[in-house]
Amino acid sequence: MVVVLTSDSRIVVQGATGYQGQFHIGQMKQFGTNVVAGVTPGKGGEKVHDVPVFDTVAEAVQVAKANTSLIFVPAPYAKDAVIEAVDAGCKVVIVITEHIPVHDSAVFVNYAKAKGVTLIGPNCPGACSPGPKSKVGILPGVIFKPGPVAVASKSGTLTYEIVGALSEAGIGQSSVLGLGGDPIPGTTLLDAVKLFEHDADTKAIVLVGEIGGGHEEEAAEYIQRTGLAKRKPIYAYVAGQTAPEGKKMGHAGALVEKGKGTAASKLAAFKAAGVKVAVFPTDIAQFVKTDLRL
Amino acid sequence: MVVVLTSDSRIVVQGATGYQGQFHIGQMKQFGTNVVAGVTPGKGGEKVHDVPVFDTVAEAVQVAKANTSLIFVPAPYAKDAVIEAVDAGCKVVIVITEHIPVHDSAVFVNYAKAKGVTLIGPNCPGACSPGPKSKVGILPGVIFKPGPVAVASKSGTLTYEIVGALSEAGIGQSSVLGLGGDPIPGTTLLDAVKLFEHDADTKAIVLVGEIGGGHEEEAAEYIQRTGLAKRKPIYAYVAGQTAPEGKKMGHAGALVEKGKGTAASKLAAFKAAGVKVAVFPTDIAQFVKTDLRL
Amino acid sequence: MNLFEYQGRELYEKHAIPCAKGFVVESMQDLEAKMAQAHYPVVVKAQVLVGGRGKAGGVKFADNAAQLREVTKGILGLNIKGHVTKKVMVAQKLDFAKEFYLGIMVDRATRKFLMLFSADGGVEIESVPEERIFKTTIDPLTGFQPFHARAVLLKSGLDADVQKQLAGVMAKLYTLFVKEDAELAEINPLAIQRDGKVVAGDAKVVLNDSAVFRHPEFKQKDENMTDLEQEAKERGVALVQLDGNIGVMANGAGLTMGTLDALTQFGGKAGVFLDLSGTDNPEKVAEAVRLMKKAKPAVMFLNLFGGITKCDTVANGLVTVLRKEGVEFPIITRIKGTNAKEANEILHSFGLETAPTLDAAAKKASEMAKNPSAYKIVRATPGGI
Amino acid sequence: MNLFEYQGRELYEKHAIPCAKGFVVESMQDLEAKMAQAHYPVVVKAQVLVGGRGKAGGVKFADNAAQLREVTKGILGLNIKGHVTKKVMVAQKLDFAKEFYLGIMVDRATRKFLMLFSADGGVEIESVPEERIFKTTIDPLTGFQPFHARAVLLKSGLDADVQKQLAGVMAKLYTLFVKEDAELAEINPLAIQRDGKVVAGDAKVVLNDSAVFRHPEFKQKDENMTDLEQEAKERGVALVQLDGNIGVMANGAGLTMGTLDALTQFGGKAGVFLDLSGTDNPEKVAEAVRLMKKAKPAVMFLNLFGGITKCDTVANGLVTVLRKEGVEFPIITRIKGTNAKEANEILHSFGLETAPTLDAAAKKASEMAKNPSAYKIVRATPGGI
Repeated sequence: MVVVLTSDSRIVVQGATGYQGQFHIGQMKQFGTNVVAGVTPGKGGEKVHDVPVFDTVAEAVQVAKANTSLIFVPAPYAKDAVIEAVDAGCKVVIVITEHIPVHDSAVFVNYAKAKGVTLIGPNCPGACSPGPKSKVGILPGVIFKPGPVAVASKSGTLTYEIVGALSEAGIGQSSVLGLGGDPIPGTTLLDAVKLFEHDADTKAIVLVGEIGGGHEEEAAEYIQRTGLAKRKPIYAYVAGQTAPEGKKMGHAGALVEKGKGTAASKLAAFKAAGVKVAVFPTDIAQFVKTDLRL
Repeated sequence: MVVVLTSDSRIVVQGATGYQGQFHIGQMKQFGTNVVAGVTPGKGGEKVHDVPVFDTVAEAVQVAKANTSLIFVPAPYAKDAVIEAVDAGCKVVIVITEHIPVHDSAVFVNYAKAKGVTLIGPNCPGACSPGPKSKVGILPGVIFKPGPVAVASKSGTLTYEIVGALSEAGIGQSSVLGLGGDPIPGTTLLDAVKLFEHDADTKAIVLVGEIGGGHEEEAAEYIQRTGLAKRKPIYAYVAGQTAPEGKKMGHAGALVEKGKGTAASKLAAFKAAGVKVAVFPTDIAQFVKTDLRL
Repeated sequence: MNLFEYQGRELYEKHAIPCAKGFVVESMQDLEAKMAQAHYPVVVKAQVLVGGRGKAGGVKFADNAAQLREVTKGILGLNIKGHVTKKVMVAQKLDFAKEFYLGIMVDRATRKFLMLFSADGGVEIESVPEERIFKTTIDPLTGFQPFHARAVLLKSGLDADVQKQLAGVMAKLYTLFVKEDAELAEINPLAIQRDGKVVAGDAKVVLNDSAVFRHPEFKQKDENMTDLEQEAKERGVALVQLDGNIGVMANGAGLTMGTLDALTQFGGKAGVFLDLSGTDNPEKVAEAVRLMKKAKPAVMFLNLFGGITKCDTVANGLVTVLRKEGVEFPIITRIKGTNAKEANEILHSFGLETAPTLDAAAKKASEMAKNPSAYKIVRATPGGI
Repeated sequence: MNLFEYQGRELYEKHAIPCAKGFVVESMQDLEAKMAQAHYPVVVKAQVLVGGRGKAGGVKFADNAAQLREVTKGILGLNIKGHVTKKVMVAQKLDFAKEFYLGIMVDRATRKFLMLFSADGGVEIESVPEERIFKTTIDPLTGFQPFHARAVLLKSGLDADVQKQLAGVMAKLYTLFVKEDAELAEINPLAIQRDGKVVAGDAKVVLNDSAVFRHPEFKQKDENMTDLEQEAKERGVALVQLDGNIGVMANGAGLTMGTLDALTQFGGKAGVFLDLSGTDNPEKVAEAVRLMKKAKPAVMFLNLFGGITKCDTVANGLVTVLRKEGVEFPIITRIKGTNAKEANEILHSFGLETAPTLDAAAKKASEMAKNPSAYKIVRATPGGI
């Protein structure tokens, strides 16, 4: 078992005929991802890398049996696209689009959640399950390798760094979830931890956090309360230890406000929960290698 | 097992200090229902029949551990009351109030459903599980008797008739759900059938429908597809066989529109599904007695 | 509650849905006063709440003031299937290049909202083949989204510009549907004019009765109700006049309908459906009897199931009002539930027919209706209580 | 994006939240022109996006025209914690009987909205004891409901009339919060005047940056950004100026922050955070280098992880812009990922420092920052490509 993306995942790409859509459909197919449909309103009947394009997600679900949507559409239309995917019956929706108005995210995140849909993002690189060769999003396929470590991360390139280092050290991944750094994410670190907790194929968990909000502390509190770190080793890296207060470090989520959301608070919470904390992101691979005796 | 109301149900009454609220808190307590709280804004601290009254449902949930709400508040405030109950964490919400604007029901029915809350009503008499002595609503307590027959009904007094006749004939009930006759109910006949299907204590099912909409046909289609009537005998009565087109028969739901929602269509669907259909509501008790050899 | 076309049109204008320019007149004097507003050619439409007004002569055209006077005079007061035309709408006659259908309604099946669009508008939607009607479900939690428009428009083969205009009308009609508490908002035809502009050619809006308190400006007589039905509604009693001669009074809509149905098993036919609903108030019983008297049935059939309200309380209430005010028809009763025995004794000793079961009572009522004068009728007792 | 008080006040008026009457002036001439609008006594407030303006002399009172001129003159141009006062708001001075706090914000913890109310307003909400602040969560799917007001008001002990007025303000502030795409809408103080009327005494609104395209009227310079940060933002680059001297350029916010953090392990301190983000566009690399030059760091540290974009493509892009335009500081690079080996060869042969690991690079960068002139600096090659 892997989480979110499995061998049954059938991908529809919303925004299929744009530059990003076309390029990443090619990349995903090359990785082995089962991309079954694209959607671009008004371009139904076209093909992208041999993938049929439909006018609506409902058709992609009915005709091509899609069950997982990947969203590339521009920010002003992202809310419409997510609701269309949820209403069409997609059970997983991954939103790459960045700069989505927070009131739009607030609506579609809560809607997806209420409807039992797993939403990843927005403003995220996507997800990957190397075992069933399912990579959905813009993550570079070359860095992955099947194996026992699950990774959930609020940061894109840091994920690549850490996953790349794991794979180089011969340590594969069960599931990698790029959660995105927006203030209102569809899947939080805690949501990811709960998914990984019950995944028999996951033997260790890596969490990558950054300044802003309290989702790291929330995950740590759960790990501490359930003693999960004693059952599955958990590792964490938190970026932004030197970030000043009141300055957004790159995206809307990474912001220390009046002493809240600091890296120090997050690291302390992880430590208290029995989570091993890394100083350099590149330390993680070595920690895992030693602990899992790989 | 009984459905919706169990021995764990802890009732909070919203609109506790009005005439109806006070009267029915007394009636429910007399029946044995575990009424743990009332709510009337601004009357926190008062008592009704020894039941503590709170200002908000959240307090009733926190302090009195309520998990099931009964709503008596007037129609203009019902939407507010239902959302308050759902957000406070009630897992069952029963709405007695009639004449609620359909756009309000559309919102709160979909909201409750999305949040995994079982909503009964609006415009309904309530529900009763005679076994665990839990009666929630305005149903007359004297008619019930514990036993193996589950009843779901769109009509209040018809329910009383049928349940009364069952009890008189010595046939008790597992669960009785008064679903109400509004166009957008929280629980449909199909929802009820699915609940009863998996209830080991339910040996037979009685469905009471009436003209308007297609919820009878929808339930019949499911029964036919799953062959449920072969596993648990099912009986149906449908009111309004002689109702003319275009006239609302008593409430907003009971309306035959341009040939749709007729009793004939509903009876035909039930018959096709192997459901035994009664000419007089009072026939049902005799049917069950004969079939279950009680 | 059905709104008149001119009322629907006012709502469309409020929500910026393009409509033909027009005005409403109630009389010929009124027409003279508003005459200057007419942009010829005009269409003159009877404002009645019944379909088929065109065939009945309720829709005419006029090219000038003389014609307008003539056709308006012909339509004002016109009886269309029992509906007398009290108002007439005069609107610019539009030059339609193409006519569509657009409707949004409460959908019981999904418990959400349904939007329907067809490129075959201008005719009754029921006559359009199913495969030519495009449907999409709108979740009340998210409301209308652009994809709902795409779902019904992308297969239409219409020009991109027309699709864009139609999508705009859909968003506005949805806003109207929600804000105005409509059960149905329908534009048929929704048309493209020769100049390429989209315009609403009709305006059908059904307001949700339960929400009229939020729209007091539409609190009006329902033209599809009889005067007695309207009177009952104002008194909070659900009463429907039917074409039989037995007056059925029962508590609860389902039981009342069930009583109607039972009669037909014995050749009886109900003339009144009267749902007593909650029976805990004796004055409500008296009110119901008074309404029943106005309907003049051959016989009255009271079918009561006493739950929390005790049957003997109701029986006493009935006896009191009968003694005081009397009726002109015989009464048959069937009482079940709490204290039914005591109630039956009260009614029986007062001289009313009582029956033990629903089928026995229905049979008896059907017989009585054939020859009501053969049965006892309780007249008022002067000065009695 | 933080709005000025006067802009927030305009939004409050748009959504019918009661405010004191007032106007804004930009100069003394402007004041003369608007003088007649003043209802004395007035309060004169510096419009700056920084807290503590009262203590800094940015809030004064005036009872007549002469005083108004005097205090306005004193406040216009006043430097408050580095913010120069360019506008001044003149508003009716209100007579507060009681001051409250009301705020609605996006809540990351619940992923919904949070409304906060306290009867202890007029002071920084952070200084109010936790148990005196009432909170309620609003689901974006249902929006504000009357029970949300009850949840925060019923324990306040306030008069029913005041509670009713406050509940009305809450509903309006929620509408503003949603319709105007606010991350935060805060009224502090929300006050009752001596006449019993509730009025907003201040107006703090933070618009969501990602939604400014829906509110173009608020597209304005963020006063909390340096000129260079603003320039970078306009070019779509996330750049933050910090108080160290190492210019960090990396791809992705997390990796860039991680690079900053790594420096501190070796005594280095970043002066620039520059997130290259997507690196597939060579012109974006050139743009980033140009912005970095304007920040004048002692040394630049390029930390790159190549995924789908190949590292050698980026390295070639960097070399091209350096050759053409040159820089005034030494550069240390650390490249990982796809084609990192080729990239390192290109950079090394061009004479740039390369390091194999993040910690080695961070260590080297920290050393270089102490004595940058000891390292090779790539100046522009005249006429070179």
